[in-house]
Amino acid sequence: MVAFNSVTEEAALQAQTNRVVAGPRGAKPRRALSGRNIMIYGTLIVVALYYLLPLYVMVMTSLKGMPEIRLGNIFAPPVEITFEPWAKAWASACTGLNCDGLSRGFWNSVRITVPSTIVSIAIASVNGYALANWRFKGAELFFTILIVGAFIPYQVMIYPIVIVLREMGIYGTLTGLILVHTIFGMPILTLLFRNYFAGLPEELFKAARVDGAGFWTIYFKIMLPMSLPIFVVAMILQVTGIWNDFLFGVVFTRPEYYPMTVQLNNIVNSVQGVKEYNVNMAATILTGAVPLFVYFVSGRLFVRGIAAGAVKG
Amino acid sequence: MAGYTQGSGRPNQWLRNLNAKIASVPMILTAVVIFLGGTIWTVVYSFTNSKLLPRLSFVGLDQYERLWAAPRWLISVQNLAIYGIFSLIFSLLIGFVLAALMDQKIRFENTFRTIMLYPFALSFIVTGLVWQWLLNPEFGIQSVVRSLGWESFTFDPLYNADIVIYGILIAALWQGTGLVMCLMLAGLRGIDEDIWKAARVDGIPMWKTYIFVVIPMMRGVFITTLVIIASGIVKVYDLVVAQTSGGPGIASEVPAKYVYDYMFQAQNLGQGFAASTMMLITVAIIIVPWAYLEFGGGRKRV
Amino acid sequence: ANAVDLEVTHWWTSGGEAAAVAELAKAFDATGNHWVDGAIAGSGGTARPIMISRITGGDPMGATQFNHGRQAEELVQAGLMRDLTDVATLEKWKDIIKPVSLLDSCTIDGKIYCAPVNIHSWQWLWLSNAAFKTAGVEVPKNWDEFVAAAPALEKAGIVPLAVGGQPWQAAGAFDVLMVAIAGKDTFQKVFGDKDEEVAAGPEIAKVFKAADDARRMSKGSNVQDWNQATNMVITGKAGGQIMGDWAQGEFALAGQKAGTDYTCLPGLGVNEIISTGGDAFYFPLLKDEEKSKAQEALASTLLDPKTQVAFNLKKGSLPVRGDVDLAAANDCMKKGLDILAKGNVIQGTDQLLSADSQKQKEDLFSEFFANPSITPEDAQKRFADIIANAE
Amino acid sequence: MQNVSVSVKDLSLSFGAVTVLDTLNLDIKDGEFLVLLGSSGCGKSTLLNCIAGLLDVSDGQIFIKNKNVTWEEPKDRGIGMVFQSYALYPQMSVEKNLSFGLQVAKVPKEEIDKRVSRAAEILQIQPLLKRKPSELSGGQRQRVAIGRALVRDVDVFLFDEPLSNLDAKLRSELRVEIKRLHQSLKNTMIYVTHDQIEALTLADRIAVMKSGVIQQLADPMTIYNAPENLFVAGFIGSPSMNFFRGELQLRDQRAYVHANGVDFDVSAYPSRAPFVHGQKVVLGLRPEHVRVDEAASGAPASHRAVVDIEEPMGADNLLWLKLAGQSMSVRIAGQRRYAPGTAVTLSFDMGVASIFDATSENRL
Amino acid sequence: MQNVSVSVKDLSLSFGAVTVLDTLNLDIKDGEFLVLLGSSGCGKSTLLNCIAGLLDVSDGQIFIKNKNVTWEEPKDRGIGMVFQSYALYPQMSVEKNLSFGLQVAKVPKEEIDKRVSRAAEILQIQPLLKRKPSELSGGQRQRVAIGRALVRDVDVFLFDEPLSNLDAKLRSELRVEIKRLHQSLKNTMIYVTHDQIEALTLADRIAVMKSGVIQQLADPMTIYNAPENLFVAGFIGSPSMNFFRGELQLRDQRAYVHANGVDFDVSAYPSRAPFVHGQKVVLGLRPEHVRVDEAASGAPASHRAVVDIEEPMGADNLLWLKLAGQSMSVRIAGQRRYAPGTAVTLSFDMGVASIFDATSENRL
Ligand SMILES: Nc1ncnc2c1ncn2[C@@H]1O[C@H](COP(=O)(O)OP(=O)(O)OP(=O)(O)O)[C@@H](O)[C@H]1O
Ligand SMILES: Nc1ncnc2c1ncn2[C@@H]1O[C@H](COP(=O)(O)OP(=O)(O)OP(=O)(O)O)[C@@H](O)[C@H]1O
Ligand SMILES: [Mg+2]
Ligand SMILES: [Mg+2]
Repeated sequence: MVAFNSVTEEAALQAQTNRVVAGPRGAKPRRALSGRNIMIYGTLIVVALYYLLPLYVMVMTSLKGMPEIRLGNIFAPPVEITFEPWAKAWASACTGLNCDGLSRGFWNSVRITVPSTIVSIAIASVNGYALANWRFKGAELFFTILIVGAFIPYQVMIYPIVIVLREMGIYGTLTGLILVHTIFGMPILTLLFRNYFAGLPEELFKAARVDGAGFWTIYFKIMLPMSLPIFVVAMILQVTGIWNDFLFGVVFTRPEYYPMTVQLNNIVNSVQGVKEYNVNMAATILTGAVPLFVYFVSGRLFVRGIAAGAVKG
Repeated sequence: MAGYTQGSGRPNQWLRNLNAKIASVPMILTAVVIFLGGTIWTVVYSFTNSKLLPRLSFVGLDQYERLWAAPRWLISVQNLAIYGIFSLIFSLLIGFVLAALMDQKIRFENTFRTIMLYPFALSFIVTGLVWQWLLNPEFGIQSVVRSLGWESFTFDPLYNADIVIYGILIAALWQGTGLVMCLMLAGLRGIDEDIWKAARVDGIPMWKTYIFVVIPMMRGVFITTLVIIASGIVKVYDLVVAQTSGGPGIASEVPAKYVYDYMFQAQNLGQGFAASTMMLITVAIIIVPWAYLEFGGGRKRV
Repeated sequence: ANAVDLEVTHWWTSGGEAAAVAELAKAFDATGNHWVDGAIAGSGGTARPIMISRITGGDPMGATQFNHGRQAEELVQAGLMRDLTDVATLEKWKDIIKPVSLLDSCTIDGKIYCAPVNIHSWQWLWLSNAAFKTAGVEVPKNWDEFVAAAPALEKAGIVPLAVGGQPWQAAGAFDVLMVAIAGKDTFQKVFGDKDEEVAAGPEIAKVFKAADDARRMSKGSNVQDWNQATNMVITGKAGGQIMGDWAQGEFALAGQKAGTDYTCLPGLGVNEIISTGGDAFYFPLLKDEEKSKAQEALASTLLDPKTQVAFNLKKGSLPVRGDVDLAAANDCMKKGLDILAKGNVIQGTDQLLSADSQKQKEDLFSEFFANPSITPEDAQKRFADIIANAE
Repeated sequence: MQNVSVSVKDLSLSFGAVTVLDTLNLDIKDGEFLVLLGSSGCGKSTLLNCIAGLLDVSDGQIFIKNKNVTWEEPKDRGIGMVFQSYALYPQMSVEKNLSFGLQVAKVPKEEIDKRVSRAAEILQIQPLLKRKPSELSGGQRQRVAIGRALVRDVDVFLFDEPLSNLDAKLRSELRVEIKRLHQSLKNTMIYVTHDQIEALTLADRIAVMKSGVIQQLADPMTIYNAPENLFVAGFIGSPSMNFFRGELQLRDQRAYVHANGVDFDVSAYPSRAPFVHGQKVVLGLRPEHVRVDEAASGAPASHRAVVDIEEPMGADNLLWLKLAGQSMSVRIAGQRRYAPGTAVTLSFDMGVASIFDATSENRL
Repeated sequence: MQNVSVSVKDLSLSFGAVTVLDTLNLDIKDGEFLVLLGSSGCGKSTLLNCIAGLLDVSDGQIFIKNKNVTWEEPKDRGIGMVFQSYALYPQMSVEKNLSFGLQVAKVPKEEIDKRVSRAAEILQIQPLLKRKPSELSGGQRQRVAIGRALVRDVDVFLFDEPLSNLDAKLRSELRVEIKRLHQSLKNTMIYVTHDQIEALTLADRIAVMKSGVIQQLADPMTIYNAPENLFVAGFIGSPSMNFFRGELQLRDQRAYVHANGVDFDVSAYPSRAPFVHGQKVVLGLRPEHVRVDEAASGAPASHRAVVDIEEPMGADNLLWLKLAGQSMSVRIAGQRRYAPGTAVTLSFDMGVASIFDATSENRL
C-alpha cells in the first residue's frame, strides 16, 4: 500500500514553505476613502442632488408664505413653515366658480385609475400570455402593429378615437375613458407580459397542458401566481401613467369625472394676479403623491420585474 | 395491427386554440381598429382640406406643400432632431454610467436607486412646471447664483431661443434617466460573473472591460432601452407645453405640438393630419424593420 | 319648473374673469335652473379642443363659450348646434344688440346660433403711472411718445413694453398696431378683403416698423400669461402693455384706479378705433327637452340687461346692448363706450379670419417678437403670404 | 403478435422551412421501455412532443392504444410526461403539484387522495408532501415530477431527458429507480436521452436517431454489439469505438483489413455477406475488446503500440495508444498501470468487431 | 526536493457571517496537476478564486512561486484561468479573445502574434481564429478559453469545472487533451471539478474537499483504494462503494465484520492498527471487487444474494443485488446477463476492502 508516503513528502514541503519570506497576510486593506470610493460615491451624491433638487424646491416652496417667496431664494428653507398652501391647494383653490381645490379631482382620479389599471393589466396580461404560449397564425402581425402603435403620438389618435367611442355610444362615460387607457396602455404592457411569460420555462406550460389544464386554468392557476414582479411593474406603469394623464381625462369625459390633473392644470394655469407658487407646488406634490407612494412602496419589485420583463439578452 | 379506430381527423384550423384567439380579440381589435384603422384614417384625411370637422374633400398634396413651407414645422422638425439625438445619447450615456456605478456593490444602493427613479413617477406636466421654476432667471438657479456674488452669471435656457431645447432636455433627462439606469442595471446584472473574472485575470482595466466587453454584450438591453426612449421622444409634447409652450416665439416647438395646435386650435384638421402622417412615416422608417426582426417572422414556437 | 343642471364650459379662469362668470351663474341660478361650471384653464387653445371633442363625440355640454366669430362655423354646418332664432326673435335681439355686426357673426344662413355676451376690444395701451414716475418721464399720451420714453424706462431697469409669451398676444398686439398706424381702411382691406397687395405694401411696412420697435421694447419680459404681463404693469415693473380691455379686470382686482394708478390709451392714443370682437355662448343641440328649455333660459339670461351690467363690470368688457346703464363704469370703460357710440368700430380678427389663418399669424408674430434676427421685411413677406392664402 | 401501445405513422414535422421529422415510423409495444437516443438537436424532443400532443404534426398520424389521437388534446391521450427541468408548479406544494391535474379533471376528492398517497408511497416522497418545490433537492424534485405522471394513471409515460439536470451520483440512483418503477408498473415508457449509459441500462429497445431519422431500432445489446452503421457505432460506447479506415484484402484463405499499413485478421468476423477483395471498409473495435500485453519481442511487429496517455478511472484503466500513427483507446479492467511511452502489444477479438462499408457506412 | 509552486497558508474566507474556508493549508508542487474535488458548494471555487486573486481572503497568505501574492492583483500573479461558462468575450473573434489581454498589457505586436499562433497550434484552433464565439461549438469554445490562459505564458493554470457544460463525449475528448497539454507544458495546474472520473484520470494528486475542509490529499490510486474516511470512500467511485454497518468480531483466529446477520471474513484486511473485538465498524466494498457466481448449492448460505436490477452498460454489467435485505451493487466485466430474481453467490476480496470506525468514520 502506498498510503502514507505522501505524509513525509508533505512534511518536506511544509519545511520548505516555512522559509518563504513572510509578507502581507489577511485581507487586503481597503481604505474607506480610497480614490475609487470617492469617485463613485462622489458622483452618486452629486447625481442624487440633481435628482432631489426639484423635489426639495417643491417641498420648501410649498411650505413658505407668498411674501417669503417674493423675497427670493428658492433654495432657502422656509423661515416660517406654513401649511396653508397645502390646505388651499387641497380644499379651496379656485378654478372658474369651483373653489374646492384638488379634493374633488382626487376621488375622480381614484375612480378612473383603479378600474383602468385593473382592466388594462388584465387584458394586456392575457394578451401577452396568449402571444407567448399559445401562438397562432397572424398573432405576431397584430402584435407588431400594436408595438408600432406605441410610437404614435396620442394627439394624432384623438380624433379617430372620438369617432370610435361615439359610434360605440360610450363617449363621455367612465367606461369610455377606461377603454382609452386600456388601448394606450396595451402596446407596452403586452410587450412586457409577453416577454415575461416567454421567459418562464416552457416546460411548465407543457406540463400543465398534459395535466389537462386549458387556456384559462393555466393562466389563472399556473401563470398568475408566478408573475408578481411583472404585475407590479405593469401596475406601477399604469398607475403612474393614468394618474398623471390629463389629455384623455379631459377630452373623453365630462366634468363630473375630471381627474385631479385637470384641477392641477386649472390651479396652475389660472393665474389670479400673481402666481401663487406655494399653492402650485403644494398642488403639484399632492397630485404626484399617489404615484410617488406606489413607487416608494414597490420600487424594489419594479427593478426585479424590469429585469424579468423588459430586458432580454 | 389492424383495426385502428379512425376518426380524429384534422380539425378546423380556425377552431384550434380557440380560447387563445378569443382572448386576443382585444389586442387584435386595438391593433386593427385603433392603430391601423386610425392611422389609415389619418393618412386619408391628410389629403383633404378638412377644417374643424373631417370632410372628404380631397386637395391632393396641398397640405404637405404648406406643411413643408411652414417655418414652424421646419423648426419643429429640427428641434425634434436635436432633442432626439441628444436625449438618446445622454439618456444612454448617463443611464449606463449610473448603472455601472450602482453595480459596484455600493452601500445604500436602494436609496440611490429610489432617488434616481422617483422622477419617473411624475408626469411630464409636473416635470415641466418644476423645471420651469428652477430655470426661471428671476428666482431660479440663475438668481440664486447671482445672489451668491456672481453677478454676471447667466443661465436662462428657457428664455434664450438658441438653447431653449436644451433646457427642455435637462428636464427630460431628469425625468427619464432613472428608468434607463434601471434597465441598464438589470442588463449589467445579467452579465456572467465569469466574464468579469476573466477580464481581471487578463489584466484588463475596468473601463476597458465595460467598453470592449460588457457594452457589446448588452446589445439586447440597449435595443429595448432605445425603443423605450425613442417612443418617448417622438411623442414629446406635454413637457414642452408645460415648460415653454413652444417659446420663446416658436423656438421650442415640436412636431406633436404642431399636430395638436393645427388640429384643434387652428381648426385645420387636414394640416394636422398631414403633420401626423409625416411623423408616422418617420416612426415607420425607424420602427417597422426593427419590430419585424424582433417580433415578426422567424422564431416560432408551438 | 324643477331645477335643471346645465353644464357650461368656458375658459374664464383668471381672477377678474372668474368673478364675472359668477355673475352669469348667479343670474342663471335665479331662473330656477342650475349652472354647472365647467371651467378649463389655459386659454382657448387648451379648452377649445376639449369642447369640440365633446360636441362631436356626442356628449355635448349645455352651453359653451367660444370667441365670437368663425370658431364654431363648422359645428353649426354639421347640425350639431342649436338654432336660437326663436329666442332671438322673441327677445328682439336684432334690435337691442349693438353693434349689429356682433349678431351677424352668430348668423349662419339666416339663422342665429349664438348669444353674444360682451364686446371686447383689443386696441388698448395700458400704462403704469408709477413706472414713468420712477423713470422720470411724463406718462405718454400716444404710441410715439411711448416709444420715445422707452430708453428712459430701460435706464431705470423697467421693461418698456410687457408682452407675454403666449402667441396670441404677439399677434393681437400687431393687429392693434395696424389699426392705430395704418388705419381702419387698410385694416379692413387686409383682413376683411384679404388683399395681399396691401398687405405687402408700404402702409403695412410702417406697421412692421412699429412692431419692430415694440419687439425691441419688449425684450426682457419673461412671462407667459397675459395677466402676468399685466401684473408687471400693475407693479410698475413694466411701462406698458398692449392688451385688450379685459386687462382692466386685473387692474380692478388689484385695487388700482384708472387715471391715478394707470392710464389707458384706446387705439394706442393714435387712432381711437376699437374692434368689436368678443365672447359668445353657443348651445349644442341636446336631446333632452328639459335641458333644451334651460338652454333657452340661459340664452335670454345672458342678454338680460341686469346680467349684462353685472357681468361686464366685472369682466371689464362692454355690454352688447346699447340700452343699458353703465353708470358704474370706470374711466377707461367710459372711453370705450364713447368710441362705441361714435361708431368708430371695426370687426375683430376672429370674425374676419379663420382660426387657421389666425394660428399662422400667431406663429409668425410669436416668432417675430421672440427672434430679433427676423427683419420686418421678411416678416411682412410672410405676412402677405398668409393673407394671400387666407379664406 | 404483441399489442402495440404507441404507433407513429409517417410522421412529418416542420418548423417553417426546416423539416425536423420526415415521414417517421415507429411502433412501441405494450409495456415496452423505449429509449430515443441521439445527439442534441436531432429531433428527439420534437418527436416526444408530437406524441404528447404538445406540437401539431405537419403530416402523419399518431395512435395510442389503437386510437388515432393525432388531433387530440394532450390530456385526452392517456399519457403522462416528465420534463428535464422538472417543470413543477413553483407556487404549489408537492401535494398540490401531484393533485393539480386530477382536480382539473374533476376526479373525486377521495380518489385524488388515494392516488396521491399511492404515488407518494411508490416514490417515497410522503414526508415531502407539504413542501414547496423550492424546498426540495434536485433528485426530490424529479421524483415529484415523476409522481405527477404517476397519479394520472396513464398507459404511456413520456420522459424528456429527466435526469440530465442532476449530478452523476443522483443520476445513477434515479436511473435505478426508474428501472424499478418500470419493472413494477409495466407501463409503456418512452424515454428521451442523449446519455448512452441511460439508454443502455434502461431500454428494452433503443431507437438511435440522427437528424430526425431513426438509424437503428433494437435492443441495447444488439445496438452495442452489432451497430447497424458507422453513426450508431460511433455514438454508442464510451470511449468511442476505435475506427480504422482501410481496405479488405483476401489472401491465403484469410481476410484482412489493411489500414495504415497494419493488417487486421478479420477471418473470424461474422459478416452478413461474403467479403469482396479491395472493398473500402471501416473496421471498428471497442476499447474493451482489445487485449494489451507488455511488448513481447516475439509478437508481430504490426500490432505493437506505444502508450500515449493513461487515464486511470479506479475500477479500470483507459489507455490511449498510438498504433501505426493512429490514436486508439483501450480499456483494461483493474488497476494495471502503463506509463506514457511504454511499448505494448495488442491482440484483438474480431468476433465482436464491426466492419462497415466505407461509402454506405452500413454494417457488412 | 521538489519546488513548491503554489502554497496556501492558513487561508480563511468568510462571506459575512458564513465561513466558507477555515485555516486551510495546501502546497502544490511545481508542475503538479492538482484536482480539487468535492460536491457542490463545498468551497472549491472559492479556494480557486482566492488563489487567482478574484476574492479577497479574510485571513492567511497565498504564495505563488515563493512570492507572497496575497494582496496582488490577479494579473500580477502569473496565473491563467479557465471558467466553466468559458467566459469568452462574445463579440470578439477568437483571435481577439486570445490577444486582448496581451494588447492591454502592451505586449509588442510580433510577440502577440507569436504567442497566439503557438496557442492556436497547440489547441488546433487555427481554422477558427476569425470566428466569433457564437459560431463555435461548446468544445471549441472551451479550447479557446484554455488558449486565453495559454497565451499569457503563466506558471499556474487554474481550471474551474472547465468541462461540466459539455456533453459526455466531448468531455472525455477534452479531458484527454488537457492531460496531453499538461504532459507537454508541464505547468502547475489546479483543476476544480465535482466529477470523480475527471479527478481520477487527470490528477497527480487529488484534494477531496467537504464543507471547506480538505478530507484527503493524495494521488488518485490512494484515494480510490485507501480512502481516508467514509466521506471520501463514498464520494469516489461510481457506483458508490457498498457499505455494511456492523461490528468486529474476533473468533477462531480470524476477524469478521458481522453485519445484518452476515459474516464477512476480514482477516486479510491490511489494517493499520490491531482490530478490537466488538468495535462498531463500516465495511466498504467496491462493486468491482465482488465476484458473482451462479448460485452453487455448496457455497456458504450467508453470501447468497438475489439479483434485483440489472444495468447492462455495454462494456460491463451493473447488478443491484439484495444481500441479507440490504441493497448492494456489483460490477461485472463483459456482457454476462442476470435476469432480475436470479440467485447468485458472492465472494469478496478483502485485501482491497476498506474498514472504517463507525463513529470517527476514519479508516482503520
Ligand atoms: N420552435 C422551433 N422552431 C424552429 N426550430 C425548432 C423549434 N424547436 C426545435 N427546433 C429545431 O428542431 C430540431 C430538433 O429539436 P429538438 O428539441 O427535438 O432536439 P432534441 O433532439 O430534443 O435536442 P436536445 O437533446 O438538445 O434536447 C433542432 O434543430 C431545433 O433547432
Ligand atoms: N458571494 C457569496 N456570498 C455568500 N456566500 C457565497 C458567495 N459565494 C459563494 N458562497 C457560498 O460559499 C460556499 C462555497 O461556494 P463555492 O462556489 O466555492 O462552491 P463550489 O464548491 O465551487 O460549488 P460548485 O461545485 O457548485 O461550483 C457555498 O455554500 C456558497 O453558498
Ligand atoms: Mg430535447
Ligand atoms: Mg464552483
